[in-house]
Amino acid sequence: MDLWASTYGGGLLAAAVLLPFVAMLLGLCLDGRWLQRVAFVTMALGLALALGIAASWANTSGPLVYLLGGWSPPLGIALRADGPAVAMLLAVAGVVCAIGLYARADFGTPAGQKESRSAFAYWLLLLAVWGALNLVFVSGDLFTLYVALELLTFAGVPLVCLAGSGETLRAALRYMLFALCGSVLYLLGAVLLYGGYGTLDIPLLAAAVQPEPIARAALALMTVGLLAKTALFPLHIWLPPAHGGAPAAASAVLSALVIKGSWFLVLRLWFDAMPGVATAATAQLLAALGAAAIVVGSVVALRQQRLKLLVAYSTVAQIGYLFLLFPMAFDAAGGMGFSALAQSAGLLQAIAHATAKAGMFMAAGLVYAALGHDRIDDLAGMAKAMPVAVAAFLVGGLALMGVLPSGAYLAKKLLLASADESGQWWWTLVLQGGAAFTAGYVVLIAVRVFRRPAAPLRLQPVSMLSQGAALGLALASLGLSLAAALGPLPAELLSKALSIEELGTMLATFAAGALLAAGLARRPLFDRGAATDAPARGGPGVWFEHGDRLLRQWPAAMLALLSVAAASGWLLVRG
Amino acid sequence: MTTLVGAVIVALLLWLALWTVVARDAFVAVAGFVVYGLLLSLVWVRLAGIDVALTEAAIGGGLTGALLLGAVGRLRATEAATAAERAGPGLRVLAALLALAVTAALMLAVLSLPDPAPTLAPLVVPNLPATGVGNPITGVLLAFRALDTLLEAIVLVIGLIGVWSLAPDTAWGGRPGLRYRADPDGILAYLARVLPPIGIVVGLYLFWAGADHPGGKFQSATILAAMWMLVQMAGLGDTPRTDGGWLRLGLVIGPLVFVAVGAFGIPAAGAFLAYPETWAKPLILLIELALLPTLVLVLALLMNGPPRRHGGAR
Amino acid sequence: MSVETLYALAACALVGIGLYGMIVQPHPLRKLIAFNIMGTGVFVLFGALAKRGAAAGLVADPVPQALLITAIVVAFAATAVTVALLLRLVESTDTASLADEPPAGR
Amino acid sequence: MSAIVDLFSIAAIVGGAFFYLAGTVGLLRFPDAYTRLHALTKADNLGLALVVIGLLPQMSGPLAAAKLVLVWLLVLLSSAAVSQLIARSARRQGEGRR
Repeated sequence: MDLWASTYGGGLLAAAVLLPFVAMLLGLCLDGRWLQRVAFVTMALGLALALGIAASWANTSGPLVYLLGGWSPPLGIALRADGPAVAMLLAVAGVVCAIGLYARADFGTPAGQKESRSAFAYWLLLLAVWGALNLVFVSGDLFTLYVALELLTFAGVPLVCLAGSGETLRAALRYMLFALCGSVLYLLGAVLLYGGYGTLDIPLLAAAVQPEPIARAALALMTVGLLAKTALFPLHIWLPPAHGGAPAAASAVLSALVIKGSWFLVLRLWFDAMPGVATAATAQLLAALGAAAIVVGSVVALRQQRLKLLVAYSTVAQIGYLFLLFPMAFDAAGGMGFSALAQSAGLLQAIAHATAKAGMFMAAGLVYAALGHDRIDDLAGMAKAMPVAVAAFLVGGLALMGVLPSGAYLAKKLLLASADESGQWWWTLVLQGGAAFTAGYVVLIAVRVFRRPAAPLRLQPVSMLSQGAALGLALASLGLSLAAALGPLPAELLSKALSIEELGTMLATFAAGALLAAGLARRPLFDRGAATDAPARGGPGVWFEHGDRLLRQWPAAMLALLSVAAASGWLLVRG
Repeated sequence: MTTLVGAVIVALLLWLALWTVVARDAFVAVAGFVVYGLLLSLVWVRLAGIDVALTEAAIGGGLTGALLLGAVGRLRATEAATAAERAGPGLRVLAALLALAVTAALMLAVLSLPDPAPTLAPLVVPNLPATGVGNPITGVLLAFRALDTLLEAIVLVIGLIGVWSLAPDTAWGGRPGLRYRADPDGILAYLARVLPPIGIVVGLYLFWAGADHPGGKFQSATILAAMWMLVQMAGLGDTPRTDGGWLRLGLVIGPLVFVAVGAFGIPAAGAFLAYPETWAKPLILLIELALLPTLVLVLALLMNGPPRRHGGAR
Repeated sequence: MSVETLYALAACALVGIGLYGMIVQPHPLRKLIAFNIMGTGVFVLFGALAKRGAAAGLVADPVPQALLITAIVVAFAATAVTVALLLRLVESTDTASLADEPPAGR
Repeated sequence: MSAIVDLFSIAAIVGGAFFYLAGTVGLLRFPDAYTRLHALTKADNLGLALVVIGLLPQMSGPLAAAKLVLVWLLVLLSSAAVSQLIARSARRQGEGRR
């Protein structure tokens, strides 16, 4: 088969990339209400396109390819969609639609009103994020991917400060500057690759790269640049204030979708563009940072006073999980024996997180809208008052923990199997222990919302559609493994799901989570009095808080960035 | 001789960059950066990149420099507070060491580049006639890698949406920037009357030349945008209302025409963004012509900043 | 040493200088300038590689030069958005400091 | 013939470079904005004129030469306007009234 011919259905890829952008451009010249209509029509069309792409992909052996202008690489640009790209296209289309339904209540333009600033910016930027993500998934050219990354950043940053308060502006500025630094490093790597191999096309590069200085430098620089944009610990300087401060409908976009773009590119680089250059030792470094992210992110999440910040720190921790797949791709001999398995696990985890985290941010936003605050200590009675939103939050949390039959459960199973086969027992510990850290903040919130309130709650009404969208996403995450098991993944992974052993693991996870929450949270888990102004407890939790604050200082984060670059470069050389 | 000239330019460039980065005063740093941008254009000429030199001088040096100069004046009051956060000597040494390590590693990688260098020039040359344009860079930008150029126009529009989204709610739909009131008999107003006609001719010439010679829509758009801003600064014209229908249309006409021409390629030439052989040059010119107003508007409005005030030229 | 190699090595140094500025300069505007210097370092490196790729009767490889024009425009958009953000931040808080917000206990 | 033209070009450009140098020394050494402007505008305009005159016979045709002259006129126009603006802003800020 000719590697460089457009396949049947390849044109859908170009359509999937351009549709949101064209809608954005049309929306820019339309009145506020029409802008929203354009956005919703685009969502329906985009979802249909994603399904069409999935169907074409299922009927084709190998990836979908489309040559733009008929020019084949290395001169032209090819769009390509393999399994991971199709999965992400579908997941993003689904999540964008749900977020759109949710956001109608916050950013809708009532009849007869003029266009408002926040609605204008929100819908246009949502469409821009979508187009940029689709481009990230299907572009086969490293420079086009650079442009896609910048599109993603320029669309993501203003979403952070839609509310316009000083704090969110500062968060947005930090995000912008740090992300720009990351993009320059990425571009630098791409430039080096062009200088070494004369092409930026991913399959052509894969055929040409050798483990030599130029490719190693490029891989180290690009990986670190992307880590900065993904906010992997200790490069999470910008994430908590940005995701915690944005309006919930924007946080959901940022946390569920935007960071997945740069993460997906790391996957592309490691497994598609330069598989011969990546080494097991560097993968260990990435996963070690991931493990640190899980621990620090989860503990600091327990220390938060506001629900949205807790969810933001939960994202810091969950990004860690997304990097545990890298060592699992390597077999005991150091080759990439399990790359398909590890990638499947990573994608499942990413999609599970995208759906669950969007649902959780939406739920937190609904709680804020109803109560007028989101102080964790004052959530008593919410389970009864807002059952749907609270259920969305807790179901999302359970899905992240990897409770059956969530996507995270299946991802964990796949990674555990790979860790066993390659003899990396230490990652088994991290995988099993990590769930307990997630359980910690889920248990904490569960305890808070089920308490009896001191005084009857007075709530503002919130949109039922928004609550439904949040719960729908959380349930999608919880049921993801069923969908995946119907698809390409081995079904026997789910066969032992209901054994005593599995149930025991789950109970142990909950128990460990409860212990962590009891030991590390700001306040005792079951404090009776509602004396919320009592000083917070000290102990080890405070050390984590201090450490986190220290690492999120600008110079520290930049030094960490360069250190990670230097360390990964060194590990790539040493092999 | 060429190496000697190169060495002198490089030494100056590095010295200026270092000076710009370590300068105590922000205004000095911005001034240094503007000079650095000019010197950089010289580097591009020496690297045989006349098109890049023009773009760098116009956008990298000119517009970016003007943007920074405009900002630094309004940030005077904030400098003292942040100066207190200046990194201590230990941190500076650590930062310098890490930056040096990265530089050294990069240099090693660069020195290991293959010789002869890989190049796509031999692929561009035989395929260029099919695009109908004579300037190989225009060929790459509008035929072989047309997607990048389309996306780049979209990047600019998204950047503008981002800038506009920073407006205060009360000023939404209003005019960006300050209303300049200059002496109508002053030298600025004189300049703003004399220069724009020449600037428009030069801009359009650069645009026209771009198909076959160095130049093109970006360089041209920058000059035209600069003329517009000159008129604004001289108080001869106000910035436009950001909710104007014609303005919004102008912002999107370029990329939309680009997509439409690309879609026309599907039935006419078998692929999105493909041009039928005989029509290639007129279609490329159509795209460039449609992009021109979009680029002029977006570049000028990006310089103007978010909407700040209602009310017009009174 | 060829002129291209000279410029390529200088470009590496520009990246290092820009990185240093990004770390040590506290004012966001100074970081932005440092980012631009870093960016131009990458551009000069690409330009030097393009010159190295002169072939087929062209004085330089046109593909990197075309990509450079795109990259310069993208960098300008980044600068414009960042300047607008910074000015808005100063307008609403009277400070340009990026330092962490007061510890989570508002 | 061409040697004479080349010699003329070299002489004119060297002369132009000298005036540039003088202007730059003035910019660096003179005490206030007005004297600096004085050095810069006068010396640099003359320097540029000499460089352009030196380059004119080297151009490929009358069109290219006309472009060069246009460049020269544009620089003259903008430098005259800008130096006037600088001088005015210096006076507004009260410089030189010590």
